[in-house]
Amino acid sequence: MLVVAAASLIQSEDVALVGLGLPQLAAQLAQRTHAPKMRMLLELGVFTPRPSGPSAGIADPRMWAGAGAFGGVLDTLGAMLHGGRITLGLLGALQVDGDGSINTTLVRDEGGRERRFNGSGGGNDVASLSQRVLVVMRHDRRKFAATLDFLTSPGQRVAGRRRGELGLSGSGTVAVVTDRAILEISPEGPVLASVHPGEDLDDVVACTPITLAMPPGGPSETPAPTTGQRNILREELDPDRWYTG
Amino acid sequence: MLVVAAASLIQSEDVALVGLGLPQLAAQLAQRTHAPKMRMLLELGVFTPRPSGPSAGIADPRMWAGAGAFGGVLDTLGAMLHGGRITLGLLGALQVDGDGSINTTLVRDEGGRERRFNGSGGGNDVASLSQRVLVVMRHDRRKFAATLDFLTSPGQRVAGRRRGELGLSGSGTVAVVTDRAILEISPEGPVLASVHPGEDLDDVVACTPITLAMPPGGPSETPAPTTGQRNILREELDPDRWYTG
Amino acid sequence: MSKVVGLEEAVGLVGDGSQVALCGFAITRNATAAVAAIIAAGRRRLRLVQVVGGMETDLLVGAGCVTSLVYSGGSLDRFGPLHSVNRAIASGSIEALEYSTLSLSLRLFAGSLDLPFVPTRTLLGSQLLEPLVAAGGAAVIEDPFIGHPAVALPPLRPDVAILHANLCDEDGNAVVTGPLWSIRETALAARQVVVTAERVVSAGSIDPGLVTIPGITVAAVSEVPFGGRPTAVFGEYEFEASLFEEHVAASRRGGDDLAAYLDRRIVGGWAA
Amino acid sequence: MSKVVGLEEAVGLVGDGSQVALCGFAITRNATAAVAAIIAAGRRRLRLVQVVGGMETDLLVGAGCVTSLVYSGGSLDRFGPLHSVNRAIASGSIEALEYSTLSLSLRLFAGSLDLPFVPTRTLLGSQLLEPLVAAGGAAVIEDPFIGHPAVALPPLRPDVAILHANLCDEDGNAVVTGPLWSIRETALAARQVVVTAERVVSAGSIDPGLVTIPGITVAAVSEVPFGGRPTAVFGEYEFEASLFEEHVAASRRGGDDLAAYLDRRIVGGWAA
Repeated sequence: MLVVAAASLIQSEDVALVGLGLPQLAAQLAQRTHAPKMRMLLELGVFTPRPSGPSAGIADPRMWAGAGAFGGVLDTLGAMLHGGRITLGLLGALQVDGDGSINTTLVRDEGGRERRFNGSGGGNDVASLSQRVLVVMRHDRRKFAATLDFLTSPGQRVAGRRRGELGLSGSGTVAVVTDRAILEISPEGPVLASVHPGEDLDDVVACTPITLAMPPGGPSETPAPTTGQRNILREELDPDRWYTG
Repeated sequence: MLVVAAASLIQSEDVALVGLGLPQLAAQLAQRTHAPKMRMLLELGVFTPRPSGPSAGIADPRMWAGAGAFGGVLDTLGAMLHGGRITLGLLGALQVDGDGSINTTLVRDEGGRERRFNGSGGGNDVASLSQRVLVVMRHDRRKFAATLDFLTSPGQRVAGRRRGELGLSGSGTVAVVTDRAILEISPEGPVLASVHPGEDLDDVVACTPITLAMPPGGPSETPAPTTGQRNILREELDPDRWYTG
Repeated sequence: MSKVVGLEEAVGLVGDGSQVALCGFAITRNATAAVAAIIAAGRRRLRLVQVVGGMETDLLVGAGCVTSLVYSGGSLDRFGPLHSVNRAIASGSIEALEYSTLSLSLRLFAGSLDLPFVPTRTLLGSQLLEPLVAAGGAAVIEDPFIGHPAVALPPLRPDVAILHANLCDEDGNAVVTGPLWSIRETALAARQVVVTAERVVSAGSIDPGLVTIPGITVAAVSEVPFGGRPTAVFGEYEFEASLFEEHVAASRRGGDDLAAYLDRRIVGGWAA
Repeated sequence: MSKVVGLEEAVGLVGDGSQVALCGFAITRNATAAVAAIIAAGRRRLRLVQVVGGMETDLLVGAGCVTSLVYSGGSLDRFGPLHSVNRAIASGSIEALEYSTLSLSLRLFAGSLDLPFVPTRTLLGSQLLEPLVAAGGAAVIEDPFIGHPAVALPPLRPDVAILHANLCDEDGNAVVTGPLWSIRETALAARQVVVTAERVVSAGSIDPGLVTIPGITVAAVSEVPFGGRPTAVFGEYEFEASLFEEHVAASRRGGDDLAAYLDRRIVGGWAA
């Protein structure tokens, strides 16, 4: 459901820089369904791959299948992203705040001890320079924070300052897609745009500990995955349920 | 003689960035005789070619024969030259001054009218950033000037300021080699180090209208070309006398 | 999806007044067929950008299509200088902004990534620098880390780059063999890229490791065998000395001789 | 003239305290054989530089060879994080300076050309920036042309880069197939480059158009078939999941389990 909901926000015209994990699956699914012309890039230097099966991550050569060209980071994160040619960044997150800023570096327990994760990689670059960004992550109350344990990648605002004032380009995070709901990040803050079929609205809100606005008329229900989408995910893209377990 | 004299100043340990025309021949001759390990680079992205015959210039693919690698300007003039790895620059000149600064852009006639030539190309870069530079050109009194018509490429000083003060690296031009003599450029100015066999010292001085110091004991005679050197030049590198006419 | 069009349509991306980046170098890999099509289309007021000028530059300037040129000089190697370019600059009929090869390549590199600028140590002490600073094409700054002087070069993003490749697929993935001088920086800096290629093949049939310019940056592809003649195209054909001699003679004389040469070659081309 | 030496001699260019740049990326193209040889040689106080860390990083840190790490993060893709690295940073036993992938690649690009610095718009607004500024690894400046804020990144020039290539000739001309992430910037920034390669061939037998790293920048070459196992080397072999699972389990547990794993694999290697 998470992957299907994220894929639905990807457009056929997008030039998408795709991060590790769930974002890969969402991009692959969109490419295989409603957005066949969507062009995918991987930061390590892969242009327009069309992978047909599962992979262990962006550094797994199976993810590079069907690529039109290989290059380097100065081409993908440089000429394409810093050069203003990436319409969509697809990123995972450890934690996200109401501005759509992302933490992928570390979390602190109540005693203040750090537990470290993957760091930025190209995530900070993608968040800083894409025209728009989708965050794709599991819904867990610990993953929503009014103040991030570490602000790896800026969203629409940082400490109240808009990204344009900071010198950044593009819109920043426009939506956070989880396995329970879609949160749109508006200039005024996060809006609970839709909840997924079978989810209880109040419970979703209770599990989203950031200040959340409601759209006029309340959140809609996210369209359910089609059988075709399910089959592609289960049979081709993630048969061993590495990501969609 | 010009090419042989210039070649004699190239060392087997040199990593040389080689300009259009006579510099190419000098580098090829040195590589074929006393400096077999000398590594040549061409600005357009050619690493360590070993051309065996004549060519129409650095953009003639025959000059790229035997290359170890191809790349671009950011590799040759960038990583190698700006990166501090070029020990020797070999350049031609329209005009040279007593500091070894070079004009390859334009000359003005007595009426002040401009006649334009090839411009800098990579010449300014090579002169600005090589550990040392040899200028290779025909001996003509109009080619020596106290003040250049245009200072394309800096030598050891510009308007009295040393190149280190200007922010440049390396020594700048250490010698000007012509078809009549070798001028060394010392920190104090140009020194007539040697005149070629058969040349009249006074006439050479008269045809070199810049303030010229003499070495202790006077200029030596440049060693004459060997038969082997002549044969390589005449039969292999420049059989049609494009350059050594 | 295919970007393959005829040559006339491809060069249609160049309009009057466009800033056009050329990718040839002296006597090698000039997009002469594309340039002839631009001249034939009657384009005017072009603003050229080219790291090292060659035959394509001399043709466009000689045909009167050009108002300005940003370059680092150029020549036709032993065949001679760019007479039409040199005469136009000396007479003031075009404006020239002159860099060194590295500094202009760095401006294009900055353009390709849209970096705020790129600092370098080259150009310091040269008479090239002052007119560049006056025109806003360079600034002398201090390194914020160690305080040394440096030349800041602003990004350059031409409207259209024209490249003659060996091989290209329908999606624009283009293969250039041999040395690359500033081809990648120039193409990636441009907002649109037009590729002419000796051979155009279907999407997916080129090894992605051999691709020089990713198709995602390419707007139009046209198959033009011998599209680089009479210049040398590495892996395809050598330069043709007699055609360079013809060009240089006409370009040196200018006037009616140049006009007659252009009339003959712009229509007839240089292919055998 | 040949630069070909045994692996032990090649990694002899890495001394105690050297700043060593690694070229692997997560689970792909790690120079595991070279890294094992560095560990076996007992090197200490290494200062690592790597754009995206992977197995080679986790091995060197886990073996206690490292005092500092300049990187932009890293992982073993779905197999898990770099446990030894993360634990060492959290406990303070190594110092880490963290960039983003692009910003660190630009520092290495600046190093490869010895540019005074390179300015960028990335990193602005991130908590990554402040510690970088404090450490002299970045500075916030104003663009001299339009006055916008920019992050200036100083050049980084490691002592030695270690790269596992598919193919290399005796002169060091090295071929890397597939995507190149920051391999070229890293190798060209380093003062010396050590290449391990699946196959070493005689000088002159590689098409110069296929060469990724020019031999002129390479100090030593060593033929090490399967020198990247268990990571994936594009064009050669896939990654081996069970060996990653073994690594991650040992690295997560640390202590005696990690020591036993290192004892076993540093001597025995990962090849089949």
